[in-house]
Amino acid sequence: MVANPRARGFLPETWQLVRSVWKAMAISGRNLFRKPVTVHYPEKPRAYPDRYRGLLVLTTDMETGEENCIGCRLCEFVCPPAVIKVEMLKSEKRNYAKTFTLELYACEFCELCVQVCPTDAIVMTKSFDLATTDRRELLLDKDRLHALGFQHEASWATGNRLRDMQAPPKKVVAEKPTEAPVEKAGEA
Amino acid sequence: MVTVADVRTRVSSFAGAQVGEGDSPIAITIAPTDWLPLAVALRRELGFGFFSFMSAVDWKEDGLEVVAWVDNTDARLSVLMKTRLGVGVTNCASLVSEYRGANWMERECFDMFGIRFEGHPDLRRILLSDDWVGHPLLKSYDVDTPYPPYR
Amino acid sequence: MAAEISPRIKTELDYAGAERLTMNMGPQHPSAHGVFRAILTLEGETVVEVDAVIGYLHRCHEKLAETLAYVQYPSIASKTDYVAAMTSEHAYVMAAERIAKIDVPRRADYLRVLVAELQRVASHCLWLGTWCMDMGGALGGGATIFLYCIRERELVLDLFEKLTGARLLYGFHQVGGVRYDVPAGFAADCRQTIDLIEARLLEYEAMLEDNTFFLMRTRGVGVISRELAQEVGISGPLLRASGVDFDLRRDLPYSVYPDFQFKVPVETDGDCLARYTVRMVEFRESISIVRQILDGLPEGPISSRPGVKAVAQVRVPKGETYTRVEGPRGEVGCYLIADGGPRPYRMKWRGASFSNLAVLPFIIPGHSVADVVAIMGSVDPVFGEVDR
Amino acid sequence: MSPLPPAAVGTIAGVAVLLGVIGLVTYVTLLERKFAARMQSRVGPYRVGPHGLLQPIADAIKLMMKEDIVPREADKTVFNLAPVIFLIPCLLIFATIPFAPGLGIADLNIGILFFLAVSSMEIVGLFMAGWSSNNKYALLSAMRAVNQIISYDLPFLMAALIPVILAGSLKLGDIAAAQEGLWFIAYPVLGQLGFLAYIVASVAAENRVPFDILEAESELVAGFRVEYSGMKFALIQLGEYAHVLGTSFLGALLFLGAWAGPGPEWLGPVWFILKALLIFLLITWIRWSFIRIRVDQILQISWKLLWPASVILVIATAITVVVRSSNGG
Repeated sequence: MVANPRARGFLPETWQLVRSVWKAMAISGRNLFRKPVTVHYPEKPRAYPDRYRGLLVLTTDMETGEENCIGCRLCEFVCPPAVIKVEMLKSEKRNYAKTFTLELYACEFCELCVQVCPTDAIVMTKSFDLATTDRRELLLDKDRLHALGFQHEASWATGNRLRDMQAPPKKVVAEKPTEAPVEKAGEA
Repeated sequence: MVTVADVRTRVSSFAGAQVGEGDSPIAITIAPTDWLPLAVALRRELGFGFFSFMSAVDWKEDGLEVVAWVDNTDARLSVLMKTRLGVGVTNCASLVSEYRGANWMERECFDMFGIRFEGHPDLRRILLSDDWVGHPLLKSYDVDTPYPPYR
Repeated sequence: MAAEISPRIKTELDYAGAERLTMNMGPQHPSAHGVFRAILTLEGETVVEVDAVIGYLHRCHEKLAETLAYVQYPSIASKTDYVAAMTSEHAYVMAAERIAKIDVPRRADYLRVLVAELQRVASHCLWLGTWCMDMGGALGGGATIFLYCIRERELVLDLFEKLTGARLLYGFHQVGGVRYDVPAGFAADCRQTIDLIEARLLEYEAMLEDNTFFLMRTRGVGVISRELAQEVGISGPLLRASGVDFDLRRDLPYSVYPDFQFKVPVETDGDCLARYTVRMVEFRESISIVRQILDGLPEGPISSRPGVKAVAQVRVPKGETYTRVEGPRGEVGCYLIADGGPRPYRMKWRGASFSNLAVLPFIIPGHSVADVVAIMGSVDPVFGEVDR
Repeated sequence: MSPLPPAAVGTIAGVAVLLGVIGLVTYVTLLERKFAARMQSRVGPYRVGPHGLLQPIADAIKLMMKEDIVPREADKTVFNLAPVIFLIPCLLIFATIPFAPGLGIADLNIGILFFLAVSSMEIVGLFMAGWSSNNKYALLSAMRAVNQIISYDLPFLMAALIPVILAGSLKLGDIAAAQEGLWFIAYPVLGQLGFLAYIVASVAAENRVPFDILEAESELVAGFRVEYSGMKFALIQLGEYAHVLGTSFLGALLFLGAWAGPGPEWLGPVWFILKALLIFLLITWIRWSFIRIRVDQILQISWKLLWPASVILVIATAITVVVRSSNGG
């Protein structure tokens, strides 16, 4: 395909020069009339796919208004850069998380914590502008995570859905209808 | 074409060389003294010209082990050369005279394990800064070092 | 550095004459492809000696691998070669599966090959773009081709974003299979994207192929001989451009590669132009493999082990293995020694760019500064893989 | 005679042209960025002002406000003087270009000679900048600059001579007038070849891609300008663009019949500026379509290809003019 003949001699070489000059400029010329692909970001936001992995938030159960997190610290152990720190608060019916800190500046967005969480408490959202002027703001604590949960739209991937998708052959769980009746994750 | 049998017969001539039974890599464990002669035999006589990688393993009390992987791309054969340096021994023969690719690999082994390779043109740290103390990949090098990760 | 310079070049350089100028190329240099410092000793414009300084991006992945479990490490493995994250994870996960003799369902293997080949297309797009940018200048024709290639690469990253949710580092592979299944409508988007890229390839070639300026800059520049190539252990497109017909996907097949037909391009002159030719053919071969996969994607589960539930979920019995994967830059290998616990005992990562870069001090002397940049671009090193 | 003494007319006209040129140069940078952006399927400056129209003004103000760093080891006087010496010839070349039959600062009868002589003076300022900033990259780029611009000014001279021979006068006004009926580019064979040689030589003389080894970012970071910042950098940038604009004005005048064009008489200067911008866009189009070639290859092209070709071209035009005039009478 590229075994172009070694153009030797004055005339074939200049002819090759002229032809290649014309072809290259024709391409960039033709591109002149194509629609530009860049989008003016702040005004027109980009369309995020369903499974987008953005900012991490803690979800609250819609009906009871209670937080989902039971402080089981599974996410703390599975997190490769160990950015999550949880303290469990034991109480009679179920446990709660006394404190839940997430160092967002070291998080790698690998979504292992979401996959491990038994109660879909921690979920990733479709928000992607995480820039702050001060590093300390990126040390998210529990109520900040809950507040963010209400602000941003959660992405499709929650713990149970991810585990079902990866479920081994034995119990082939019928794929739940994708539009679950009530979004368990906090809805904006 | 070189076959696995040729490799086995040639290697059996080295004293104290054990050859593993599998042949996807032909695992050859050899004494440190025959490290360079084995490489020479493999490359010149048996045509193992492709030098894939060289590294080391720290077996805690049993001392260090140097590992190298060479390939014969025409016969699609691979050899995993291993040699136990013995407890507390940290020097080994260098393969740079045979495989020029070993130059950087050996510098990395020195950087990470502290193995001094005799015959290496300029053995200095390649990945870490020159004033780094210690060799990180040794099991004795504890994980939380004085340099706290900046958080 | 006792670098043997071929006799022809040696005679030219040995004149006492002008004193030598040592110049620093990097680590903050527009064409350094990341953090790499070349201390060039110049006589006039020609380079006499190169001392490469690497290690600026060293995070000690091999020590990390001894502290992270089999479940956690794949998403860290993708950070070694961050331009082709899928192939790095594939190597690590396959090593653990081979020792523990875990079988992987066919659909998972097909998905792994699908993402690996899409990753090769995206990585070659980035290679062509940055190489032309190096040779052409940020305020010139190079930038035009760079932006065309980035425009195509973004399409492939959008596919990965639909599949996994992330654009660059995915954590897609897990021991025993993969974590994400193909969403609805993915196959249609995928076909549309690769058809568009194939059409755009013709445009790149029209701008470069028998373009006299391009040929002037690449023909006969940075020649790597067959023996030097094998001796230093360079692999992938570089090795095939120097005349060695060795492709891991075909010669030491892993995963489901035997199911697909694809051509392995081999050139003999080993210069920048040969490397360009090999990679352009690989572009098309990867696209044809993706098409073959989309036609024959089997149904069924995507993992033979339950989803990640706890850290110590995967335990690999005692044993060691070395798995090799054909990444866009060459052979990515993972030499794993397991001791039965949830964490590997020792993991040696063989980055393709580490050996590809090791050949530079042998081929650069005798070239001019402009050629050093062209050779660096054609070697296409990624420094996450070099420094690990 | 106008009421004002001739000196006053000269200065006012000079200041007017100077401001006009600086205004045009700033907006030409915007035109180039928009044109290049469209070619690379992106949008180009969009934020500052409606559709990015205020971008050049923002750039100018930014450069003025930027801190002006002089490297400690640099040779201070030469370092500070270099941008000025680089800028003067680039603006001086507009003196002899008549924008309309009478409208021009000084339509010397050796107009084109003055233009070419002054335009090759910029190399002095450039070399001073490269040498005095005590930086290896700048030094290398200054060395390259000297031999590239000198080796391309000769073919540039030859290419500019062709219309001169056809028109039979050095005066720019006469050359433009001589093209009344037939633009020199439309001249059967010699016109097209002459225009081609002119464009290639001018692209190389202003070290634009594919001959821009002067400030080859990937090798020499920013070439001789690497140590400059703030207002000095703006002066060098202004000088470079003014030089490109000057050459495209000259090209429009020599080959495209300066102000000839349909429409009433006073539309002449508008046609002239449009043609100049057309040539400028052609140079930009070339700039964004090719990759750069090596220094020794550039010199090879100049001495082995362009220089002999342009000399043969000039001889051929001379012969045709003599033959035409002898039998044409």
